Amino acid sequence: MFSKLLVANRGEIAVRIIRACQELGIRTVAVYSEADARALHTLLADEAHLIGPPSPVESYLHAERLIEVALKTGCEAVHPGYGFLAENAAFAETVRAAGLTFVGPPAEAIRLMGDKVAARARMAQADVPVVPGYEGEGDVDEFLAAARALGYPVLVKAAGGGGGRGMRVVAREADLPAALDTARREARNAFGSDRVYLEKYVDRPRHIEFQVLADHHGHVVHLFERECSVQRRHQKIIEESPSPVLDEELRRHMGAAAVAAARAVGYVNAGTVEFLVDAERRFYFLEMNTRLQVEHPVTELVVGVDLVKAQLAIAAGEPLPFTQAELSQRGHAIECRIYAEDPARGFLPATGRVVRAVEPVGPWVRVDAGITTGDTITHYYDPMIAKLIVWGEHRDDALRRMAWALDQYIIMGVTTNITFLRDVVRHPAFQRGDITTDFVERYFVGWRPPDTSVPDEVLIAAALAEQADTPPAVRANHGDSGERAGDPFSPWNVADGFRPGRV
Amino acid sequence: MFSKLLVANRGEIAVRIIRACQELGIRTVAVYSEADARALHTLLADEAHLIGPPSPVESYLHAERLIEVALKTGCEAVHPGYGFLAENAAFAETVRAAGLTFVGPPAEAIRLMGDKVAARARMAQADVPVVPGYEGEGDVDEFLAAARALGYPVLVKAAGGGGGRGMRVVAREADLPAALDTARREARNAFGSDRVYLEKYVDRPRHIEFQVLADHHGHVVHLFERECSVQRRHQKIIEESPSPVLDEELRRHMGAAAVAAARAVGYVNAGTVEFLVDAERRFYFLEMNTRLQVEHPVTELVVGVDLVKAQLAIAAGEPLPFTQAELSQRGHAIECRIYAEDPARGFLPATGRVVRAVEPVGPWVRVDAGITTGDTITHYYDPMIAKLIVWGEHRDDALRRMAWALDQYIIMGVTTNITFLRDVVRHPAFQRGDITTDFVERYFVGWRPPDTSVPDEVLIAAALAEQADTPPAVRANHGDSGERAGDPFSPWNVADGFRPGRV
Amino acid sequence: MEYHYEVNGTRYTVRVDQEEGGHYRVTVGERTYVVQAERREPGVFDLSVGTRYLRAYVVQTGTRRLVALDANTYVLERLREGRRQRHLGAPHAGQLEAQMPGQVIAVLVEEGQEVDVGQPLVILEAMKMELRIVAPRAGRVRALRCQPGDVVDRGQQLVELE
Amino acid sequence: MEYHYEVNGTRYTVRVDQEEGGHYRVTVGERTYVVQAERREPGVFDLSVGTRYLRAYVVQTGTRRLVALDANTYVLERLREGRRQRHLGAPHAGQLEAQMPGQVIAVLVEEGQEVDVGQPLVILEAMKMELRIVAPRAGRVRALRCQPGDVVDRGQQLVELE
Repeated sequence: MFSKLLVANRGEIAVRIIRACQELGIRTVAVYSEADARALHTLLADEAHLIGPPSPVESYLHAERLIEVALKTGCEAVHPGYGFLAENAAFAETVRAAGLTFVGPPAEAIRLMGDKVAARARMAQADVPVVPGYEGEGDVDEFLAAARALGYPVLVKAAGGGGGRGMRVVAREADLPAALDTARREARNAFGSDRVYLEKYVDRPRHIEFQVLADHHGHVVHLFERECSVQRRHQKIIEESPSPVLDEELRRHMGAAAVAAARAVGYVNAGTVEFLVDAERRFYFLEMNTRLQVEHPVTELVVGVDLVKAQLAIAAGEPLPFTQAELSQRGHAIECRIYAEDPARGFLPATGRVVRAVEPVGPWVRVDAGITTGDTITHYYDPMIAKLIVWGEHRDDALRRMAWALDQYIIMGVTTNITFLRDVVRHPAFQRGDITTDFVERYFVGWRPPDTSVPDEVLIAAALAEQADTPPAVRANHGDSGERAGDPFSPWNVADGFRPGRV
Repeated sequence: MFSKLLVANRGEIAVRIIRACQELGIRTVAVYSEADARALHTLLADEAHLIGPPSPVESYLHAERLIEVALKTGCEAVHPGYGFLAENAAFAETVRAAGLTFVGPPAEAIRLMGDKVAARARMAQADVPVVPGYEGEGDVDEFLAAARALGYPVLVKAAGGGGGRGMRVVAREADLPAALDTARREARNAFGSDRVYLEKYVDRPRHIEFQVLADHHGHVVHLFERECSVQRRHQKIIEESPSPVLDEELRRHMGAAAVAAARAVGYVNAGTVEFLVDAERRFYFLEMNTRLQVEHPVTELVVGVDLVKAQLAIAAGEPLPFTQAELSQRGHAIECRIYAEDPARGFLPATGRVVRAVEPVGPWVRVDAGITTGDTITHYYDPMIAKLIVWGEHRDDALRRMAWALDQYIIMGVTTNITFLRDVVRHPAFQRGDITTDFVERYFVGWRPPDTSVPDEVLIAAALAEQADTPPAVRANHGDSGERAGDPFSPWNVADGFRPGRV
Repeated sequence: MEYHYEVNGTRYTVRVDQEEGGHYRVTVGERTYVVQAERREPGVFDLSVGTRYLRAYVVQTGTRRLVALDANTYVLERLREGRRQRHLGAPHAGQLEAQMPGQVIAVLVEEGQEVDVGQPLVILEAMKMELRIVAPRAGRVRALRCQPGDVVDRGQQLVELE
Repeated sequence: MEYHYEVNGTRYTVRVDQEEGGHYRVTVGERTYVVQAERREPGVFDLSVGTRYLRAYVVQTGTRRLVALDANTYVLERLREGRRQRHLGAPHAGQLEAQMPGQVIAVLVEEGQEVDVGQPLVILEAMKMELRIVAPRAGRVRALRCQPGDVVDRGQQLVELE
């Protein structure tokens, strides 16, 4: 195993990786931008190095600087986390060229899966079902002919894309030429390539993905599925495992397809094969994420495997310690992403200082937090505060636990989606497991937080806080007994003994 | 399921029960003594009622008062937790006589298992192995003859006893008469009965117990073992599951014996059958605990069953939702009990106010705490602060995680056993799993906390804290720049923006 | 002592009297409560009101009071006795201000230019998010208050229309 | 400013100077550090000393300072400049004081009684724990300082021997 590792990321995933390293006795080097001095990951790591200004391009995306720090501090490996440089094939190559171990897949696999058209072709070769489509490089007429053959609606997608950018649904033939133009322009701006392709539009699909692990010795296994259909603006907000819709047979077929997909690109380390499942329970390869996913904890809790430790072991050359037959799902896990955002205003990101965070605590409740009391959320980075993950013996049990945990979660100082999530997990359609990717638009358009009148207890607490925080001398002038003037504790001490109404 | 339940306990187990009830939608009524006003369990419950002075006899052991509160508040059930009235057959009867459901076994099973001699006889009938012994009511000569037949050393034990009280090891025949006298006197004082019996002394045994669950429909299952050999003064401090010493065959035999023991007394609800395992891996019934155990979380994490919810479901008349064949162990769990005590002074209990508690947070780290920041530990009750439980893929993984978690745990204001536990979990014998009930006496006699010199950083933090907490006006007089005089935050605010050295 | 708060336009008066024995008599409007209180740590208050035991988190910044109770956070404005706090004006109407904090990545119009209703004026970006500021009505651009690269706050005016 | 602390009999002087740019120059004995500091919340300090980032918890009660760093807690005594703090005397020798807080459940001797070394004098109990206070030497009981039922603190003298 490595003795020292650079964590080329920030936030909760940097924290998660550092903790795994600490348990394994691997020393860690954190990097941070000027906006992240004193962020949690800098505190937990053995060393922390400033790499640049807040803008990601000048810090967390600055490959040369990261490698420079890794070499200077004597690291043997680099873990990219997710986002930033995690799916950047050139970064993986540069890391390896510098003599460091990249905790992730071969650059070739990243590159191939990053090209949606090439990936579709490779998957089709490997008998992994793909959505019917047209990847030709022909002119508009050929696209029109292909679309007619597929049947409308069709989807125009960018070959280099992801995350919904450069994607257009086209319902009528008349709209296709304009849609192709727009998508090409968006794709060129976003990804530097204007290559687009067509796919048959799958209406109201489920988004179900399979976690895979592959080692350097030719072993590939899947760790079952995650259901990620609850999304807003193409970003997942709730994930769970198992999926409420898979049966054993479909699960086996999709798992085998995921393993085949990984094998087809010579995959090594942890990755995720995403599928669409339509109303007739047909499944199609969507894309492969060649990194750890945000939602990896739901798999960890259901399958009982620490995916970050598995990544490190694989990168260190160890063989997988289990076979497919030894893996099984137990119980049910759900993750809610806690964002600083305003669900009543189109999920606009919110910024500000979290003046107090109180995370729920209890058996089978896990909080992977990047932001805690005193941290500031800036507009530079993703506004995720934490991931709240629960495990239960079965789905109902997990749902009840999630509802309980959300009811305990307090974030003061910034607007969050917690109130929204409370309503989502209690919604009858969600409770039934009747979730497709349009779930939020379908049931939560125009959502507003419940109009809470102010309970008297809130006013009482506010007033008593004024009372407690007024120095005795001042309070004496206002008729207060001034009894506490001799209090040996200074008022800002913890445990200051202020207990005027102690029974 | 019940709609309202009284939790007849305090501390972490009251908190644990209340949380399970909240998830199930059961309203809870907490009770508290004058020493526990504002304890965590009173805050979490829907209602809290004062039941008397701090002394347990006048509060948590005051059966009539508890039942009065339960009836007055409209409860349908009473959960006794562990300790206090949990193994009091008369209490179980009184609860039921009042028309309430007792979340626990029938009074008969409690009473029978509470009489060690009767329990031994019933177990022997049911072919559950017991330590060879003599339960006769004869005179000293008969005891001498029986001891000679068993072979020395022998153990003199109180029939009504438990927890090591009234217990004597006798190595030589000459010492037996005096030991019988002393044990009888102690037993009379402690348990109101001077009946004693003899057992063959098992040298350096392991203490291994099996969790059982039995419903009202005749189903009885076991949930595998817990290894509880690490003890000080007959009280467990570290528990784990699986046991490092059992193989599949021995596990199956002991599990079957545990189920037979439960069946033999008509057991219903959760209970624990304790065994001694000797150096030749023979096992003997020791006693049955007719309640939830302190160490139940290690079973929960390894078997994936919420034991408190299972207790509630059984008490409500539901059948067990699984068969023996559906239960299995996955991974490894370890629990450390965090006590307010001084391991360097004979584990004497410590008291005082916990001015700050910072619990470790991370995947597969669970803290069941009864005491948090601001709570006071009094001499009235058991000085347990919390239970720290971790799960890992295998024993080594769990050990590393426990070492990590103990290294994160901060309790300020009272002496705790945390430093001691750090040394225990890193001890080579513990790492090997070479643990018998004399482990602590064998390896940790004369243990002293490492003599830590004061790092400069500690002095720096102390000095900067003086700086931060000095009002600007005062600091200005001492040459401070006084820049912060316009700080809009009062000094005791969270998020007060004091960041003199912000990068 | 009496404290005055305003929440969503409603004004509340809370009267606190410390009684013999250390508890408080608190009057909110017409309702009077007997309250026991303990400060756990700064900003954390454990209260008992009847048989209910509550933990409230209170943060004070300037005249703002954030209070979290039962996992809901309430924002109160503390009013000084005798003088009303000034009301903050309603936010500027229209789409001419930043609806989220972020960076201006493009300004699509020039000062003096005539624009149609719905015409995009400015593109704003935060992490993975793009937002178009469009004209709420037809008119002429009086002034541009931002340029590409600017980091702007929520509510900041970006464009002035005549 | 200079601060003085005493830990286990050793005295430390810490000098803190705020520098341009907001950081601190802190001198401990002969060693000087450049330190950045931020108070997260009251009593919680995030420090950077070189490339190490630390979180320290500080509690101040009277002249006592509890500091937790890397999960070890240190107890410091703050000294006022120029005058030494009085030293607490060593605890009374022998077994004649309560070694734990608890309740006296039995007093086994009377005033004036002669006792042998090792003879039990008092039995003390806390939850599930019993402790015998035995005579550290032979002698006569001068005075009993407790009686059955008393709740006593650690360190409280229970018996006086001549």
